[in-house]
Amino acid sequence: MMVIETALKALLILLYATFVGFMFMGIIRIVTARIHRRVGPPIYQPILDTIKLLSKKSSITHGLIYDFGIIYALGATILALMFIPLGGVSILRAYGDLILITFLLEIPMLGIMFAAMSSGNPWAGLGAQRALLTLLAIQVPLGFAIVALGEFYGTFSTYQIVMAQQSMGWSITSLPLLLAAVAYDLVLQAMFGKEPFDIMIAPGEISLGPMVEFGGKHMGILQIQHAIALFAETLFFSNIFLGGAVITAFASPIINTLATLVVLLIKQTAVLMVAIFIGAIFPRFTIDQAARFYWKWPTIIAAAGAILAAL
Amino acid sequence: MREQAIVEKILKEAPYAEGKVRRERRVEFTVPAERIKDFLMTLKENSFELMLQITVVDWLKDGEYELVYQMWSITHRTHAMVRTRIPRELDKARMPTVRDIYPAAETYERDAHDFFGVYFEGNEKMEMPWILDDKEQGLFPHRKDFDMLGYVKRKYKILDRFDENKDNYVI
Amino acid sequence: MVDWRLFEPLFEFARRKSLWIVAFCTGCGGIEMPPLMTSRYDLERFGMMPNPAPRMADLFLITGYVTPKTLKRIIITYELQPDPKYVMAHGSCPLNGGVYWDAYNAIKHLDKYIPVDVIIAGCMPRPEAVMDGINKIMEMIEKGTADGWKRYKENYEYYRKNQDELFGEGWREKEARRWIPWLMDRKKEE
Amino acid sequence: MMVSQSELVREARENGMDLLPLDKDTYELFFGPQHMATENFSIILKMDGHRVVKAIANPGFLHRGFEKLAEYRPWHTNIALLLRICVPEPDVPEAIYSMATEEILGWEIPERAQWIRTTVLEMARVSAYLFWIMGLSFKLGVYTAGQWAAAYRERLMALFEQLTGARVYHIYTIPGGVRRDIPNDRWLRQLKDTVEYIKGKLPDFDHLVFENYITFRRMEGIGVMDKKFALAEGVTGPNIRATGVPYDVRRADPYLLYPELDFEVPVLKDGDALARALVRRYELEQDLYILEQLVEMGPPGGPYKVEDPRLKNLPRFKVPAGDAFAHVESTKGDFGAYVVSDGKNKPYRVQIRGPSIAHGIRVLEQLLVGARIADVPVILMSLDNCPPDIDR
Amino acid sequence: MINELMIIIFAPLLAGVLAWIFDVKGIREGVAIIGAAVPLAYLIQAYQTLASQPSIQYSIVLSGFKFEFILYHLSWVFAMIAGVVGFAAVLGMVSTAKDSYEWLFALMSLTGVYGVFLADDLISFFIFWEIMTFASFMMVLKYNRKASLKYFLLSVLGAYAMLIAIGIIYAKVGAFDFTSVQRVFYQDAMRSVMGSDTLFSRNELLLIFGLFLTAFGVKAGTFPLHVWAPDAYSETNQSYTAMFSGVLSKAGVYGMLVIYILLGTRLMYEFGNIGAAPKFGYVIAFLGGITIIVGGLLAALQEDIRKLFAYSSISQIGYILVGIGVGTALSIEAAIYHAISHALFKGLFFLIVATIIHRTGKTQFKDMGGLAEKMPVTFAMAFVAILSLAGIPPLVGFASKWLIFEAVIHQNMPILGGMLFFGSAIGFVYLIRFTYAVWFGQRPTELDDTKDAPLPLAIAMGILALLNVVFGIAPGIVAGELNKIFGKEIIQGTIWELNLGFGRYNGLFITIWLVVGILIAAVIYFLGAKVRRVPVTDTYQAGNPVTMDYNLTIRRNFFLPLKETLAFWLRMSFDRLYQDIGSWVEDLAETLRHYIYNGNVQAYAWYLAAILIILALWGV
Repeated sequence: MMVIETALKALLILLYATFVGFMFMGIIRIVTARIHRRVGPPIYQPILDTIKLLSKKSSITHGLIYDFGIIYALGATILALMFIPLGGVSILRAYGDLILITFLLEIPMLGIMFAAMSSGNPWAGLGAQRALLTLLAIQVPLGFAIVALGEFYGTFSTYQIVMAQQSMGWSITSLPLLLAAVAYDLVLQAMFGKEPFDIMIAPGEISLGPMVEFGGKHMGILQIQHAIALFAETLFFSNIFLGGAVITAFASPIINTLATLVVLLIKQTAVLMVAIFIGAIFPRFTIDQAARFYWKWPTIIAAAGAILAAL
Repeated sequence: MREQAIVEKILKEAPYAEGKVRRERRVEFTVPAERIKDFLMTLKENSFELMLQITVVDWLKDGEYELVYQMWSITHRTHAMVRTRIPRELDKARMPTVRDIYPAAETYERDAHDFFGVYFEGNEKMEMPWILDDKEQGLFPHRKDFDMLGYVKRKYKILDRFDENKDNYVI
Repeated sequence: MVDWRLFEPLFEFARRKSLWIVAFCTGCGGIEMPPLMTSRYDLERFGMMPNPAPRMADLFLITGYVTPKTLKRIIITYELQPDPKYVMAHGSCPLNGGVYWDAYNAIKHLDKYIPVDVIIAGCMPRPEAVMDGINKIMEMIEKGTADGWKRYKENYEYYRKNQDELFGEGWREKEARRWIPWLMDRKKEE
Repeated sequence: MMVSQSELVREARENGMDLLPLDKDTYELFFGPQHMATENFSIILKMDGHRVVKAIANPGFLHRGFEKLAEYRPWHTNIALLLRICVPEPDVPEAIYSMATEEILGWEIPERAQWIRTTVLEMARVSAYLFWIMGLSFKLGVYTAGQWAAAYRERLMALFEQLTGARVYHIYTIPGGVRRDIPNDRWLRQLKDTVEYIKGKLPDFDHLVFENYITFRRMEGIGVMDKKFALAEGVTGPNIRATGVPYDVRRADPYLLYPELDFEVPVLKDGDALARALVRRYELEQDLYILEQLVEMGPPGGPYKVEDPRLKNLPRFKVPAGDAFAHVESTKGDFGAYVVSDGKNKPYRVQIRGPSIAHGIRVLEQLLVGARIADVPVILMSLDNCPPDIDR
Repeated sequence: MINELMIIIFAPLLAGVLAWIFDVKGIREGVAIIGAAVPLAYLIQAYQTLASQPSIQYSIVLSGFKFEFILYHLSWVFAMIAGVVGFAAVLGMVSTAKDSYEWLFALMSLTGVYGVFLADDLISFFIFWEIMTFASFMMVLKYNRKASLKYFLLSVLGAYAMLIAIGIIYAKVGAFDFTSVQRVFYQDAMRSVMGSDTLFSRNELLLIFGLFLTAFGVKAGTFPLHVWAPDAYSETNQSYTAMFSGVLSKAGVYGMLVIYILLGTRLMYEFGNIGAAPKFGYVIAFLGGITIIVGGLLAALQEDIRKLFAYSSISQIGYILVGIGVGTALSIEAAIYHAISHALFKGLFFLIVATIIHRTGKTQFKDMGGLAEKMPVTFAMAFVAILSLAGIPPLVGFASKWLIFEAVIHQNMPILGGMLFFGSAIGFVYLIRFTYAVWFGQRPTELDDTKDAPLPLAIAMGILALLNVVFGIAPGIVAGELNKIFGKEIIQGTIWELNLGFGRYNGLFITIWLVVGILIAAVIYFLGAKVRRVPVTDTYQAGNPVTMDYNLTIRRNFFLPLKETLAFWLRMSFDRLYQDIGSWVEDLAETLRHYIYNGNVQAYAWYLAAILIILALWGV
C-alpha cells in the first residue's frame, strides 16, 4: 500500500515538475521576446517542441553510451527532483541532504557530456571542454554558499532548513546567507545556461557545442531533462534561500498543499525572472574570463558569507 | 598640377614606363610586363601604399591579356592604374608575383589565376583552391573565348530556356 | 507497442507549430532572415527558430541561389537532418536560375538534387512572402503533402545520380581531401 | 544499417588506403558555412586546444560570376545584377558602376540626382551599420541589442521601400541619375524622424554593447593589426581607420555631395577588435549627422536624371570605348569598380573590387592565428567580412 | 610456531622469492597469486577472531630487538585494503609483468605494506617501511632511472626524518613499542595540563611532529612533497601502480593515523583546539586541501594517461588528509572510508590503464581515442570507476566523499569546505578528459585491431568494480567496521544508510530512484523512432564533408583554457624548485645511489642497522 502511495505521489510530483518546467521554459522565451519587443511564442511552445522532437521518424546513434548518457541524464534529474522538498509532499525529503542534492543537480550534465563526447564531433568536444570548465568555475562559489548554509543552520537536511526558515525568517534576511544567496544566484545563471555564462552552448561560436549531434528523441529527452532541471534548480534555491513554503494555515491538507505549491511557484518564478533579466543585458564571457570572474567576486562574496556563518 | 608632378617624378625614376594624367586624382602608367616588379617598387617608394586590385582584361582581338594594377596613394590621394600586357595563351600567360612588395597581391593573383589562368610565378598559393570548385582542366570562365552557354547547357543539362539562334541575347 | 497512429494529429500539430530552421544562409535571402526573426515580423510567434545544429532542425530554408560548392554542403546538411524534414526554397533562383539563368556557377533546378516542398517566387522575396510560404508549408504538413523527405528516400537513386553527374562520383571524399595538402604543409610554414 | 568506424576503416584498407589522422597534436575544425557566425563562408581551422594554430579561408560559396555575366547584359540591366554583390548595402555597387559608366560617358549628373544618391548611400550605410551591430551582438551573445538593431533597421527599409519600391535590392541608381524621383515631402519628414529616432536609440546600444564591461573584455587586444600591416595588406574602411590611418574615400576622393558636407572621420589607434567596433559605432553617429544635414539641405530642384535621348532605348544604349575606375566608401571599406567599354551596348569588362577581399582572406587568416575559438566570430565580425563581395 | 600474522606478512615475500627462483612462466604467476591470496584469506579468517577479542598480538626477539606485531580493527581495515587491492594488482600483473624481477619486488612491497600496517613498535614499523620503499623503488628503477632517482631522494628524506624522530623518541622514552610511547606521551600531556615539567619540550614535540609529517607526507604524496609521485606512479608496471597508489600511499595515511595514536593527546593539549578539531590537525588538513587542488588541477592538464591518474591519486589522498586533519572521530572515520574507496577505485583505474597500455602500447592521450567500441568490458569497468571517483551516487566514491564533506563542514571550516567542493569538480574535469581522449571520439586507425582486456586483468577489474558498487549501495557495511575502530556508533544507520544526525545518506533509496528515473527515461527513449548507427565522419562539420584523414578529436591540450587561466600559478612549480636544488644534489645522490640503493639487499640492510645503532648510541 505504501509503495503504491509513494509511486503515485512520485508520479504526481514528476508530472507537476515537468509541466511547470516546460512553462518556465515558455516563460523564458516569452519574457525574452518581450524584452526584444517581440510577441514571442505561446507559453506551451516548449511542449510542442518536445512532442515534435520525440515524434521524429528517424534518429541516429553513435553507440551505446550515446543513448545511455541521455537516459542517464534524465534519470538522474528525476532522482534529484525526488530529494528536494516540495512543501510537504516530497518523497525522500528526509534524505534531502544539501551536498547530495548539489551533487545530484550536477550529474545529469555528466551524462550529457558522455553522450556528446561519444559522438566524436569536435564541436561537442569543445562544448564538453567549456561545460566542464564552467562546472569547475562555478563550483567554488557554489561550494562556499552551501558551506555557509550548512554552517549557519548546523544541519544538512534541506527540509530542516526549510522548517527553520519558517520560524527564523528567510535565509536571505541574515547577512552571511544573503551573501551566499547572491553568489548562488550568480551560479544559477551558469546552471540555467543564460548569458553571460551560456559558454557551454554558445550558438554563435560553437554551434550549440555538446548538443550539436542530438536530434529527434535524444533532444526530446534532453528537453524534458532541461525542464525538470529548471524546476529542480529554482525549487532548490527557493527552498534554501527564499524560505521555501510549508503552509499549514488551512484546515484541509489539500488546500494547504496547493497553497504551498502556489507560494513556491511564485518564488521560483521570481528566481527565474532575475536570471532572464541578467541574461538579456550581458554579452557572453569566454571560458577563461568566466573562470576568472567566478573565482574572484562570487567566491569572495560566498567565502565571506561562509566565514561569517562559521563565526 | 599635383598629379602631373607625381607622374613626372615617377617617370624619372622609371624611365621604361609611360605615364599620363587621366583627370584629377587619376593617373595611369603603362609598363612592360618584365619590369612590373621594379615599377611597383618605385610606386611603393613614392607612397602608393594600397594595392586595391589586379584586374585582368582579356583582349581577344589582340591576343593579349591586359593586367591593370589598381593602386591608391593615401598621401597623394591619387589613384594609379598600372597597365601591362602579356600574351593570352595559357602557357605564356605568366607574370612575376608582386607579393613581396604588396602582400595583398597574393589574394588578387590567386583570383586572376582562377578566372583567367594567368600564372604568377613565385606565389606559393597559386594552386590552392580558390573560389571555383571542381574546375575542369584548362577552363577559365572569365576568358572571352569561354563558351558560357555551352558550358551551362552541358553542366546543368537544361535546354528549355535557350534560344539557339539568338546569338546576341538580352534578358 | 502503442499504436501511435492515434496520436498522429497531435504530432502533425506539433510539427507544424514547431519548425526549427537550419541556420544556413545559402544565398542573398539570408539578409531577410534577421528581419523575419525580429520584432517586425517575429517568426517565433509560430514557434520557429533558427538552430545551428542540423540534427535537430526540421525546415531547411534555401535562401537564394545555389552554387555547386554550396550545393554540396546543402546535400550533406540535408542528409544530416532527421525525418520528417522540409525544404523551402527562397526566391526564383533555386527554381530555375532566376537572374542567373545563364551563370556558369549557379544551380538551375534545385529540385533535381534535393526535394523541395515549397518555392517562394520573387527576388528577393519580401518577408511577407516568406511568411506566406511558411504558412503554405504548415498547411502542407497538416494535409500530409509535405513529403519531400519521403520522396528523397524513395527516389534516392535519382537524386544521387543527378548529384553525381554534377559533381562526379565520390565527390564527398574528393571535396574533403582537397584541403589536406594545404593543412599538412608544416615545412612550408617554417 | 550499421555503419561503424571499423567498417569504414576496413573498407578503406580493402581499397588499399591507409587512413591516418593528419596530425594528432592538432585537430581540424570546419568553421562554416553552415554555422551561425559565418555567412556563407568557410574557414578551416587547425586547432590546438581552443587556440587556432592555422586558418585557411575558403571562399567561393557565393560565386555567381557577376563579372562574366555583366559582359552579357546591357549597360542598364547590369544594375539589376551587380547590386547583388553586396547584400547588406546594395546601393554601393549600383553607385560605383554608375559612376564609372558616367565617367566613360563624360556625364555630369544633375544636382537633385546627386542629393538623392548621397542620401541613399548614407541610408544604406546606416542600415548596414545597424545590421552589423546586430551581427556583432548576436556573436557576443547580447541578443537584445541585436534584436533592437534589426528592428530599427526596418524603419530604414520602409523608407527605402517608399523611395525605390523594394526593401533590399533597390535597383535605384542607374547610369545618369536615379530611376525615379523622391515620392513626396512626407518621405523627407519621415526620414528626418527616423534619423532622430535612431539617434535617440544609440545610447541603448552603448549601454548594451559598446560600453559594456564584458564587451571590452571580449574585444580588447583581440585581432590586433598595426598600421604597416594594414597598409601592406590593402585593408580599407573602418578597419584601417582603427589602426590610425585616416583614409576615407569620401574625404580622399570626394564624390557626389560629400565635399559640401560636414562630417568627421573617426580614427582610433589600437587596431584591435574593440577599436574596429568603436570606429564603426562613431561612424554610425557621423552618418546620422550627415543624413540630418542632407535633410536640412533639402533636395535641390531640377531633373533627377540625365536627359539624354539614348536613354529611351536602353537595350541599344551604347557607351563609347574607354575605361574608368570609381570607388565609394562603403561600411566595409573602399568599394571600387573598374569598367571597360569597347563601344558596344554591353560592358567589355567589369571588375568589382570588394573591400572584403583584402581583409577577409589574408588578414583574417593571419589575425586568427593564436586566437581562441570564442574570438573567431568576434574577429570575423569586427572585420565586418562580407563574403559575397569576395566571391562576386 | 609460525603465527598467522607472520604468515600474513611474509607469505608474499616468500612467494616472490619462489617466483624469482623458479623463473618459469606459469609457475611464477601461480605462486604469486597464492602468495597474494594467502594473506587475504588469513585476514578474512581473522575477522571472526577479532569479533571475539580486541586484537591479535605477536612478538619476536631478534638479536636483542623485540619486534611486535598487532592486528586490531584499524590495522585490519588497512590490511584488508592491502589484501584486496594487492590481490587484484597481482592478478593484473599476471598479464602485464614481464619477468620474475617484477614479481619479486612487487610481492616484497606487499610484504612491506603488511608489515607497516601490522607493526606495533617503531623499529619494525620503520624496517617494513623501508622494505616497502626499497621494493617500490626497485620497481620504478627498472622502468625509469630518472623517476626512480626523484623517488629515491624524497624517500631518503622521509626515511631520515622518520629515523631521527624515532631516535629522539627512543632517546627519551627508551622503548620502541607503540604502547609505551603512547603512554609516555599521554602522561606528558597530563603533566603539561597540570603545569609541571614535561619529558618532551614543546619544541621537541614540534620537531617530532614535523619529522613524522615529512616522512608520512612523502609517502602519501602530500603537497609540496608530491613531486615524486607522478613520475614514480607512471614509470612502472601499471598493474603494480594499482598497488603502489592504492595501497602504498595508504601507508602514508596510516602513518598520519599513527601520529594521532602516539602523539595525539599531547599535541592536542599542547596546541589546543579549534572547535572540536585539533589545531595541529589543521596543518595536515590544509596541506590536504592544497594537495587536492594542486593534484587535481595538474591532473587535468596532463597529456599522459598514467600521469593523469598519478596526479589524481595525489588529489584524492588530499581528501583523506583533510579528513584526518580535522581530527574528529567522524572525520577520521570518513578519511578511512575514503582511503578504502580510493584504494578501490584508484586500483581499478590503474588496472584499466594497465589494460589500455598492455593492449595498445600507447600512453599518450593523443594516440588514443574511440576505444569504447573495441574494449567494451574495460570500458564498462572504467565507467564504474569514473562514476565512483567523480563521486556519483550510488557508488562508493560518493559515500566516502559525502562523509568527508559533512564532517568538515559540520566543524565550521568554510575554507576547507570550499577546497573540497573545488576538488570534487576538478575530479569531474580530469575524468572527462580521460573519458574523451581514450574511449570516445575518432579512433586512430592503428588501434583498429585492439582487443579487450585479458582474462586475469578482467577478473581483477571485476573484483574491484564489484566492491565499488557494493560498498556504494550498502555503505553501512563499511561504516559498521569503522565504528568498531572507535568502539562506538559514530555513524548510525542500517547497512544501506549513513546517519550522522545532521545529515543522512541512503544508498539503497538512491539506487532505487535512479533505476526508476532511468526506467522512465528508457521508456520515453524506446517509444521513439528506431536508431541508426552513424560513423564519426557523418557528424556536423558545419556542412563540410570529412574523411578519416582529418583529426576530429581534441587529442592534445584539451583543457588549454584552464592552463591559460592558471598560467600564473603554473609557473610556480615545486618540481622545478627541487630540480634546481637537485641539480647540485644530484652528484651526491648518484654517489649515494651507487653505494646504498644499489639493489643489493644485504648492503642496504647493513647500512640501516649501522645507522640505527649509531643513533641509538647517540641517543643514550
